[in-house]
Amino acid sequence: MPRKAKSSARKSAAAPKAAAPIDIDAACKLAATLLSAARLPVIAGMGADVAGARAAIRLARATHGVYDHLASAEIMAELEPLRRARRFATTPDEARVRADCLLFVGAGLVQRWPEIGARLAVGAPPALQRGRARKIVWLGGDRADVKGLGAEVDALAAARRDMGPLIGMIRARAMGRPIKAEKSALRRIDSLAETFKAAHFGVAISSAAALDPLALEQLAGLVEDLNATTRFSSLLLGPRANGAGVTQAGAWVAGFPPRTGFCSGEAEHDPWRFDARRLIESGEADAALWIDAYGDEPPPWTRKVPLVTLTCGDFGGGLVHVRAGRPGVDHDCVEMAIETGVLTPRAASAPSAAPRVDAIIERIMAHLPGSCA
Amino acid sequence: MIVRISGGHVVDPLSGRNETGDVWIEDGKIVAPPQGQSADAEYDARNCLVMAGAIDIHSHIAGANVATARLMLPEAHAAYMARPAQTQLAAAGWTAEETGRRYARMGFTTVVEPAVSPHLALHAHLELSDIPIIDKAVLAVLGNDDYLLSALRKGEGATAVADYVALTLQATRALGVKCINAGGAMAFKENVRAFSLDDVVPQYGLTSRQIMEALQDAAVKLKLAHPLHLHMNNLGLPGNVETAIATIDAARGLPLHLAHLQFYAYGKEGGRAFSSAAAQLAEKVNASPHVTVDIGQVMFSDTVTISLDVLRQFTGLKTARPRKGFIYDGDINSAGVVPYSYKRSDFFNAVQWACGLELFLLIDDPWRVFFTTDHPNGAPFTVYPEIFALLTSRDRRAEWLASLPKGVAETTTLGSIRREYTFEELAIMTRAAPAKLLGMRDRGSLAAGATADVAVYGLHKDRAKMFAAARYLFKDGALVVRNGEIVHAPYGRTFRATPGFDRAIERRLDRYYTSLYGLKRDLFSVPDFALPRPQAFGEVPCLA
Amino acid sequence: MSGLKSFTRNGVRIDETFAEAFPMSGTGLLITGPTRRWANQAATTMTGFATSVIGCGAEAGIDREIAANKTPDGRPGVRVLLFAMSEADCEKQLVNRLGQCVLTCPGSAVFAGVEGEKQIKTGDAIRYFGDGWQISKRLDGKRYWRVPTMDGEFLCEGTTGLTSQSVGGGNLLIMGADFASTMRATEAAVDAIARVDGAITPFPGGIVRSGSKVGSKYKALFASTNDAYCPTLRGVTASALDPEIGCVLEIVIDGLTYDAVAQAMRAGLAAIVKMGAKRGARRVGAGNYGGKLGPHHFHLKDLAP
Amino acid sequence: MKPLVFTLRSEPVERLDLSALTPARLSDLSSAAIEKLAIGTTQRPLRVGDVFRLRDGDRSVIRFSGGSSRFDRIAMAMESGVIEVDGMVGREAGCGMRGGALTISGAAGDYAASGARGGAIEIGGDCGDFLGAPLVGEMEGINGGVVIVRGRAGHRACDRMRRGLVAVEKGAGEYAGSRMIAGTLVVAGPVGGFPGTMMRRGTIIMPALPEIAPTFLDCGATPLGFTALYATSLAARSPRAARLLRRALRRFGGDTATLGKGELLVPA
Repeated sequence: MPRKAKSSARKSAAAPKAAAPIDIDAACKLAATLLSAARLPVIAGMGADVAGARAAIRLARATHGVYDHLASAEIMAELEPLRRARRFATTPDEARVRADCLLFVGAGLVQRWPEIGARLAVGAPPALQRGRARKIVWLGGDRADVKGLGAEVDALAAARRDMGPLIGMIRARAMGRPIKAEKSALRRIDSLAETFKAAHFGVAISSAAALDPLALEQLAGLVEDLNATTRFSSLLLGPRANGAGVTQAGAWVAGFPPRTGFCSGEAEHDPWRFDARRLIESGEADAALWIDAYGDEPPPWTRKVPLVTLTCGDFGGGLVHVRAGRPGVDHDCVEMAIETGVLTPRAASAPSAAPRVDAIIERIMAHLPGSCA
Repeated sequence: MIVRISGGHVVDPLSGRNETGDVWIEDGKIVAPPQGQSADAEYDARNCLVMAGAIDIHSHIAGANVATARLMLPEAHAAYMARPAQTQLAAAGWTAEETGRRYARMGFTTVVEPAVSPHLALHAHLELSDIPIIDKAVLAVLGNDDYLLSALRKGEGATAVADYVALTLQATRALGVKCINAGGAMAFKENVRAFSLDDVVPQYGLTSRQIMEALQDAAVKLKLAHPLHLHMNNLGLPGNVETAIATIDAARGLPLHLAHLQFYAYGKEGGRAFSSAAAQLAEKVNASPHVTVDIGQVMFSDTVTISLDVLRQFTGLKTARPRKGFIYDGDINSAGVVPYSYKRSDFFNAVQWACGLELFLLIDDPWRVFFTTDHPNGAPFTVYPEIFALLTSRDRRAEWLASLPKGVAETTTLGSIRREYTFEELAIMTRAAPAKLLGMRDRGSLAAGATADVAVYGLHKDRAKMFAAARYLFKDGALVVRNGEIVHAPYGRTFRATPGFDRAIERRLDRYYTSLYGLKRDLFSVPDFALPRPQAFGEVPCLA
Repeated sequence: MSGLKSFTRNGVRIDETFAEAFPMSGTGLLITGPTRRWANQAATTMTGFATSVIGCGAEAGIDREIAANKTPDGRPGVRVLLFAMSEADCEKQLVNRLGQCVLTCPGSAVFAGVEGEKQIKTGDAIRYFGDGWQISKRLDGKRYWRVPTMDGEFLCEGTTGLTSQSVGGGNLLIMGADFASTMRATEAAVDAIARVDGAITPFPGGIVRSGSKVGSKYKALFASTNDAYCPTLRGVTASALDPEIGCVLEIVIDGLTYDAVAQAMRAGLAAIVKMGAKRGARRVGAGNYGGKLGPHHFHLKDLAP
Repeated sequence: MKPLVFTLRSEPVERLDLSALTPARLSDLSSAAIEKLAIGTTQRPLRVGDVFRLRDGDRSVIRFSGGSSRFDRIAMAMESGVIEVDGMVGREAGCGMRGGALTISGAAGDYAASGARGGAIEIGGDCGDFLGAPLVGEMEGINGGVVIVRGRAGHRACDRMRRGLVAVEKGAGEYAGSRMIAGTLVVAGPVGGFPGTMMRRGTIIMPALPEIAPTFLDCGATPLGFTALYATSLAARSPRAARLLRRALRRFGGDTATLGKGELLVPA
């Protein structure tokens, strides 16, 4: 799986200006001072393993602050069909061994998961579907991805903006409802709808990064509709920087996914109000801790705010930077692994002494006023 | 440190105590009254009921599906943006931390998460380790996995199956094995929409009965203290009492635990072809000493159903309240999460409510019937005190019955049942018997040597009030609740069973994972390094 | 010969008797159309076979026309009222007529026509004609149904009011020398009653010529011709008619309230009296059953001008 | 009757939750008690007295003199009475309102009228995204009442709308009426692309057809009697919207990706 997160192109006010080297304990102390003095501190980024996420959420609670993940927009989009409609989901294992129809939807899936073709054994028939061949369809993929998948693909190109309407058309035809289309286009859509309906166990593969929120919901609707007569499920590749793992940790630690605040002491979830970038741009938040142990992504805001950064790179900006170990590389960790789709233990591939996010946060918490540590 | 809980009404069926007296604690254990020594701390339990800490054998408190339920229903959380009004589900707290605290408040000290898919075991243990105060255990679910079904199809013997089960218990750190609609999830992957005891799983040629028998035999062979924990076929369907009765017969006299029996106590009588068959089912249970059951009581509340019975959950999407849901086709087992609202005004829900109470009251032996709502499937666990009140008061039941829709009273025998549970029966059902069922010999009792999990309730005419908030709760001898408030929140342990097995199964399974999934099997393990409190495991011994 | 006491107004003799009336359930609709003609057509068709509850299940008629600027959808409208002996009959007859006569009528739309203690289903019942394509709209507290039809859409409010305060069987017996003069007086009365809100005259043109008595020599019949008021039988039956009376016509009135019926009878009487005995009626009476059957008694002497 | 007036002292340093300042919730409070109400949303919340100068008056008419984009949840769950804001407001204005009237002279933020069930809301300026939409996890958006927006609405106006009448005078962003369940949205200005995406039922009326999905099908122009009812109802409140409703309209049925029983109406 890709360890290096895509770096945001956004120009950051907290731009690379290396922070002065500082002893880690002093850094933690300073962070504790900043966060505890703030009216509304933000724990942002949250690119961390499960232990780091647990610690970060507890820090947000201890400081009456907010926690948000750097890929929250995708997290919210993935959650939307679950929170508002119906969602069918399956695992990479099932897609590999059972799916006689793989429907890839959107661009950037291979970039997100370069091993996707091998992991899903796209070139082979599904092991648990005896005697059944595998049909592969790709809607709106990059040409290179489709070509490089290593299997015969029935591809239909479409711009990102047209993905929702395209899926909608297939959905309409699968359920026998009319659409407005030229004869040849109608034939194409009808044949796709028939392919999906004929599948014994189909899996739609996509991600919130590849589709707009309504298109993603449209896809969830298509999958649901297909289950009226056959079996179909879906596999979302999940947001970068362990977004799905952080979401799971949020569920049991706070009861909510990211974009949750503890202003009153109780957890409150509000995807709009607790959007870290908005909080800082609007001046509502007055201190921030930025965490990206999976990469070195800069914060997405442009406004200056008292900032402590905690990444696995040399990223500066802010008042203090602490270099954290990379989960699964520098230290053992638990994360939502893209290849299993579940919280997965990952032993360090190159163990080092670089501190873990949870250990750093524990040190910060030890310096919070009133802490008994 | 010696603690004396003095002057309470002590009810402890295992030691035969039902008297006013003292309970002594030293170093986390119950001890006999020490000679010539005085207590370092004394707690006044006059006008109080003193029992062992309560044990819940079946409550979905952790794991990926619980997380999905939490994520699906942000609007049901207590703190959700002050809107909508508080729901009953919100009362469950809905975080790992609140789960432990709210159980403790009610005097519970041990809770079993009964539905952990092997590949999701790490997730469950991560959550469990963040649940404070109470001790925990999980049951690993098998019976819808290609490896097992392929082995059975190939005709591999009981030893091979037992090895596989034992290895699964080890890998998942589970206390026992559970089977959920055996073969049903596999059949659903083949687009089968209804699946009963003798239906055949396509591609494997096995019936649900055969799969269930194989796992039951494995549990017996491994000498697991907890028998196979079975979620039967046809949950929730009218007329499914026949399935339940056939399944009890299918147990062949071997030990078997039937989960949330209430959901199988339905007949097809009456104008709506839905009636209570609880009396008939209770009679069958009474006549079948090899069988234990828990109830899965329904209470009128907004809740969410969490189940690995994906077939049933798929059907349930149609009646979801509100209309959302999640269907998961997993590697081993599947799952569904579907919100539901049991309404007093709904005929079917009212019959379900009555069925559960009938089973509680008509099954004679409190050692074989266990107290559950199948949290949160029948209702959130926070409604327990109200159910205790219903079991101990026929007047209260009559009041409820009178408020139900027309025709409900006629379809059940509930109105004619005079039985009222005594404190001793409650203590058996919620303490002594579950400890025995789970093989946890150190608890469920106030006898000397037992773990000092002690619940003290102020006596109150209103049993719901009485059981809602313990006056005192001691966990491992430490005071954790005082007057219904948490005063101390240590972390308990998670208990597991570790039967021996032939290690050859490990290599076989490694090869299976590599060839089928192209993955190393240890990606699905629960290594110590993954857990925040890796040392916090306890063991339940196998039967001699 | 009538043994009744009487008094005279403008030469018209008015019997000191009373019309005996019964409680009924009443409801109504406001029907609009693309033109007055088509609004009236729907209303006429719907109230066509609705003279007497005995044979028609309901008594119905047009209450009044409503100008386009006074209707909810800005089109010419007609208010119809419908009466029956029970709430259930009332609802059944209304929905049946709505479905057969108004839904079918090109360009029609339907709104609640009456405010009553109870609401009964109109659009809420007829909507299923839309076969799933019907569309519900709720505006300002009211529900409307849009049902696709071959001319566009049939717009129908979900419910209308029903009142059990209605009164049926108000009546006037207009007696004159011959058919022409009797009809002249009766028509004048019907026209006057038409201007009264909340009351209708359900018989053809508001007039009934076949007044009936209870019972018949034929077992199968419950009612038969009122021989006492048939001029051709004057000699051979116990007639209620004076020799000078050569024709009798009756106006039957149903109203949403007691007052509406009283108001209608008052207006009818006034018109007859105004015309005078020379051009119109010689005598006016009213039908009753001796006062034992109907709780409402409309005494002509209270209503006469 | 003098209204109860809250005069803004200066821009608050944090978002305010004004849901406590409704007629029903203030009816029994003294002005001193009102001044002590916590309305801030951080760990050291501002109180009414920190933010507003109070002029006591009849509690059934509440006026805010001066507004702010940090005024959240104004008139939330209000059942009766009047709230007037001379200025702009933040998020969730009139959310869950059941009755009464809310008038805002300036702009409103996102989620205005979210889940409102009754009453009248008028927004003098523009409003943000998700006008009338449900909050996260909730299943239904606006469920009754009448909302008039004099300016423009942002994206996804009337998302998941269930019932009610919303009229936006100057235009709306993309995906207006997304996932509509039913109800009526009238936009009297230009509308962004793909209105009615995944709508099941409901009506969106626009002055011109923007880009629409192929899952909407032209049903032609046929007189629709119900629009006259809406025109009459809106005549006084929004003559602009009423004028649009009085025009002959062409119907596009959809979204056939879902149930397909909704409609987009544009002048024929």
